[in-house]
Amino acid sequence: MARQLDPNGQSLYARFSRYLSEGDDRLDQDMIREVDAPPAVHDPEPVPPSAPFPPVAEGVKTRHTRVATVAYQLIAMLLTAAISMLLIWTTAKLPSFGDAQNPAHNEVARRYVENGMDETGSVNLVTGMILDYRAFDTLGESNVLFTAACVVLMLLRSGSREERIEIEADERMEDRNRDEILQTAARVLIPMIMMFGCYVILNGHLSPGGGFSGGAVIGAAMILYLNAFGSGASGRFLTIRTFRFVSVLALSFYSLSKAYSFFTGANHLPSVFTTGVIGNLFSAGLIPYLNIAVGLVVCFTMYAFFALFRKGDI
Amino acid sequence: MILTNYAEIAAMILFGIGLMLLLLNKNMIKKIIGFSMTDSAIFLYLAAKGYISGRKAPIVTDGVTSAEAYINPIPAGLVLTGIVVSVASSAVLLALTVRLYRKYHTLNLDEITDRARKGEE
Amino acid sequence: MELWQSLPLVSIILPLFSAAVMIVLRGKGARAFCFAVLGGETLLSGFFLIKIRAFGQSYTYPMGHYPAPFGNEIRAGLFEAIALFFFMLILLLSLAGGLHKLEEHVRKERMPLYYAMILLMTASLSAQIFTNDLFTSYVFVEIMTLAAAGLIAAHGKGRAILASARYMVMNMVASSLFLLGIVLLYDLTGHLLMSPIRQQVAALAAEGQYKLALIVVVGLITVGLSIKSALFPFHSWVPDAYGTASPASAAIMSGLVSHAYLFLLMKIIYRVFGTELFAVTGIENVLFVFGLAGMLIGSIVAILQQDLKRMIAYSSVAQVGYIFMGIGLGSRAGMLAAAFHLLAHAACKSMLFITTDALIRASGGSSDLRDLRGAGFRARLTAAAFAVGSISMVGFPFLGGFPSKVNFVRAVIDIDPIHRIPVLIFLVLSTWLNTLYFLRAVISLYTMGKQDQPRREERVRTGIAYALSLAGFIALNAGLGLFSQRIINGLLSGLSMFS
Amino acid sequence: MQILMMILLIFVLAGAVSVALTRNLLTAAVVFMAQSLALSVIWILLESPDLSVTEAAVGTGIDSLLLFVTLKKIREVDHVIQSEKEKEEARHGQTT
Repeated sequence: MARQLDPNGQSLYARFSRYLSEGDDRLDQDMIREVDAPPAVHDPEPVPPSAPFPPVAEGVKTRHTRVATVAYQLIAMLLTAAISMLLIWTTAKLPSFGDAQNPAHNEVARRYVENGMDETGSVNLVTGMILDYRAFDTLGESNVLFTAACVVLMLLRSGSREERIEIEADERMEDRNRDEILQTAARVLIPMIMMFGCYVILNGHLSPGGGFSGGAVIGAAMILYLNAFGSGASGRFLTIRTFRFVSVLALSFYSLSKAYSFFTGANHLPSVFTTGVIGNLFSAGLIPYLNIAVGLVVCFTMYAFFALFRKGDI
Repeated sequence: MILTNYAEIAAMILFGIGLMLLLLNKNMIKKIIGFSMTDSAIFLYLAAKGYISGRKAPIVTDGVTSAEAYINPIPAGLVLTGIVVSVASSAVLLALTVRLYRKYHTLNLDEITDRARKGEE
Repeated sequence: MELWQSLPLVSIILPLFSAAVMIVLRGKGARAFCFAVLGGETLLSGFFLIKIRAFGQSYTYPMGHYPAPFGNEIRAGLFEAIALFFFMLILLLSLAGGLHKLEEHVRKERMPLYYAMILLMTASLSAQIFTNDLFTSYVFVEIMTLAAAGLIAAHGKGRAILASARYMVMNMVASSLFLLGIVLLYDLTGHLLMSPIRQQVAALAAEGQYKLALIVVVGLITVGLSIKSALFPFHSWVPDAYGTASPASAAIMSGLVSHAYLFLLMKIIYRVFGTELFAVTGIENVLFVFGLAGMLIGSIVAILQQDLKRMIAYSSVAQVGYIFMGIGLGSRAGMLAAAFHLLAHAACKSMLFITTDALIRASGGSSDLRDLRGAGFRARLTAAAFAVGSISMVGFPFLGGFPSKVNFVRAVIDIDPIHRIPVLIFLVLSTWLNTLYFLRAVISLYTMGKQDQPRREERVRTGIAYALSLAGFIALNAGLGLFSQRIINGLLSGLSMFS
Repeated sequence: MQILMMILLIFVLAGAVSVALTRNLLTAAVVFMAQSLALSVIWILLESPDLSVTEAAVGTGIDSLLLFVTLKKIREVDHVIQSEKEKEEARHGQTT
């Protein structure tokens, strides 16, 4: 620790350690106020929070910007009105709702329905289509989620050690005033939600649902756990390390297995994964494993979003 | 045509409202809700196009695999992918809003631009 | 299906896999791994270019066990191979060049995330170049938009976050319009793959059904992609995004992101609508007019700029106007001129953004054009690179810009005067305006005011990677200029097998 | 089926208009959540259960949750600015 611990120092770290030792109540007020607005330390030129910007008086805006904003709004309003009128007019003339002769229900859809179950092995034709016929989109899909996780991690994860310590302090504050109702409800609900989520993921190819919805359900359960029992409890397992480990594992498995199935498909080689007995749990070739991989990516990313927004660190 | 396509027309009205919210409103949170609404409108339109009246959901029940029994599965697949794309983009937009608010203490995008320009000089 | 033919698949899956692995690495290992993957990808695309040139025609590579209309597929031809090779080269050079400033702006533990976003952008770039399916292109367009927003916001400064937010808002509107266009097209034709859609659209246009819907679809997709590639009326996010991002991000954004969307638009026009439908719907003339307007107004506003980075940003709006004008001509020669200018502009613009790093340091940290005086002596190689970039953009022979201007003129010679006269006038006007603001900057680089004499000897320290990347950029621009005829022949044969 | 569909669509459109008109962000977020729920029921009517599970879990669950967390974060920074102002007035009050 380069910084020696000056006991009566004003730095937050010192005051936090003093708080731990003496539990001085007046300090609590100070802690909450300061911690709540973490100064944007990691910005190269931090704007001191104690000097908030004076609100820009209406008069200060030059005539030029005021005219520009009014013009912009007028054009934007006209543009959106024109676009939506045009779209409503075209939709009215498009093939009508729900009749079987629409051009969209052509031989491609017929093939997906008729021999979807035999070729992909999945009873739920939508999952079969997503993870086998048009698997390239879904590969792109989980990488959209991964990109969003990277961007949010880069934006919201507090950088320096002091900040993390401040946020730990903030968490300790909130841990103390956990309310009983949420905790008891969570103790009953979370196992149910987790079970339902696992069911939806594992039975993705047999009943409605699949990797995305099941992952989101489990993500919601993890968020409820974080809310109910605070980050101390959820920090034991759900940390940045597990997030990294799980998303690396799931995403690399996903892209490698899909690369394998694309390569074998293109060169007409027989792929190792056969459809197996239709209806079993692990029957539709790669689909259940892909569902699990996508489920893991989705649930940890959704939890990471919430944790990063709430306390700046997973 | 108007009477049969009521779901699609409602989707397009929702698209118009969402686009207007996204472009006209200056508050960042309103823009994000507007953006999510535009995406939901497009997915409502797409799923409505996949629907065939009198047919069931595309899950093979008791071995019936004739095409006349199920609706078109492709739009359902596309919308499934689309919903997660729209959540990912809203998460990034919300993260940017939090960072902007922490620095400029306002949600109004024009005010932020003024403060950024004033802060720079 | 020979082994080399699955190189496009590798060029998509490799960056995706290594981006996933990247967030576990840390510090030096992350950087080495990122450059290894990018270098390997560039070599692969170079090798693929040689192979496809010998192969002579484009082929489709089914992604999965099911043939064309049922499964997904990617399609590779000579034009795609040339574009991928150039974009990978530019990406590698700009990342190497901007690395020094990057480590200053981005905190150490966030660098692996930055590299992950660069790799995801590479994957979405190669996917957009090779994909033969509309919805896949939408998904990878989304990846590129989110990664680009991350690159802008990586700077961490307040203004960069604001620029990223404005960029995201504009691009979300564009993505919704693009997605709506795809959905309407799916509703009309029932297919998502480009070639089956083409037959259905041709049949519909022949029967004269859904005429209004087809125009709306073409309009939506074109407007969506032109907002994303910063065409003139929708370019409000460009100066903020390129101006405040760190040089490496600005170079990659201006050199690759807007050009990948342009490439996708060209592919959709060729493969989905077909040039005749594109002409019939009249959207072509709209692009032509906006292109011309962009050329002129982009250059005029660039002259008024005081800030070096914003000047280059507005000049990239003007050059994108050139490309859209080329597309708007509608003829094969017009598309060829647009394709060549796409490559020339990408190479030159990334170099200019990378040079801003040392030039700003040489002029005492201020990016104001007036303080640039005498920086040419303090940062020799950077100023030389800036000079090469500027005169290439202006159209000096032996460099990238000159053959592309010749292409535009050649494209316009044999077509009807309604298009020919405005193009020639605007070409002359825009080139004249380009010389105004570019040569003004170059001249001020090398003039020494009296008060700057003492600072003559101070040299600005630039790393080896920076010098190497600038040398590579200069070689690339010179190569574009000298071997332009071979590249043009390659592009011509590429375009012929493109549709 | 048609009537229920029309009612839900009208509810979604009414929600959209109310989000556009309301000034309070919290009601906008809550109405957005309700819209997602109505949309998830619409997917069932359109015979695509996959979408309704996903929309319920992702649209109502995660999307609105992120909105609420962002609003909470913004309330906290607001609360800091109020306490700043009070301290300044207090100090100003003492000095005069």
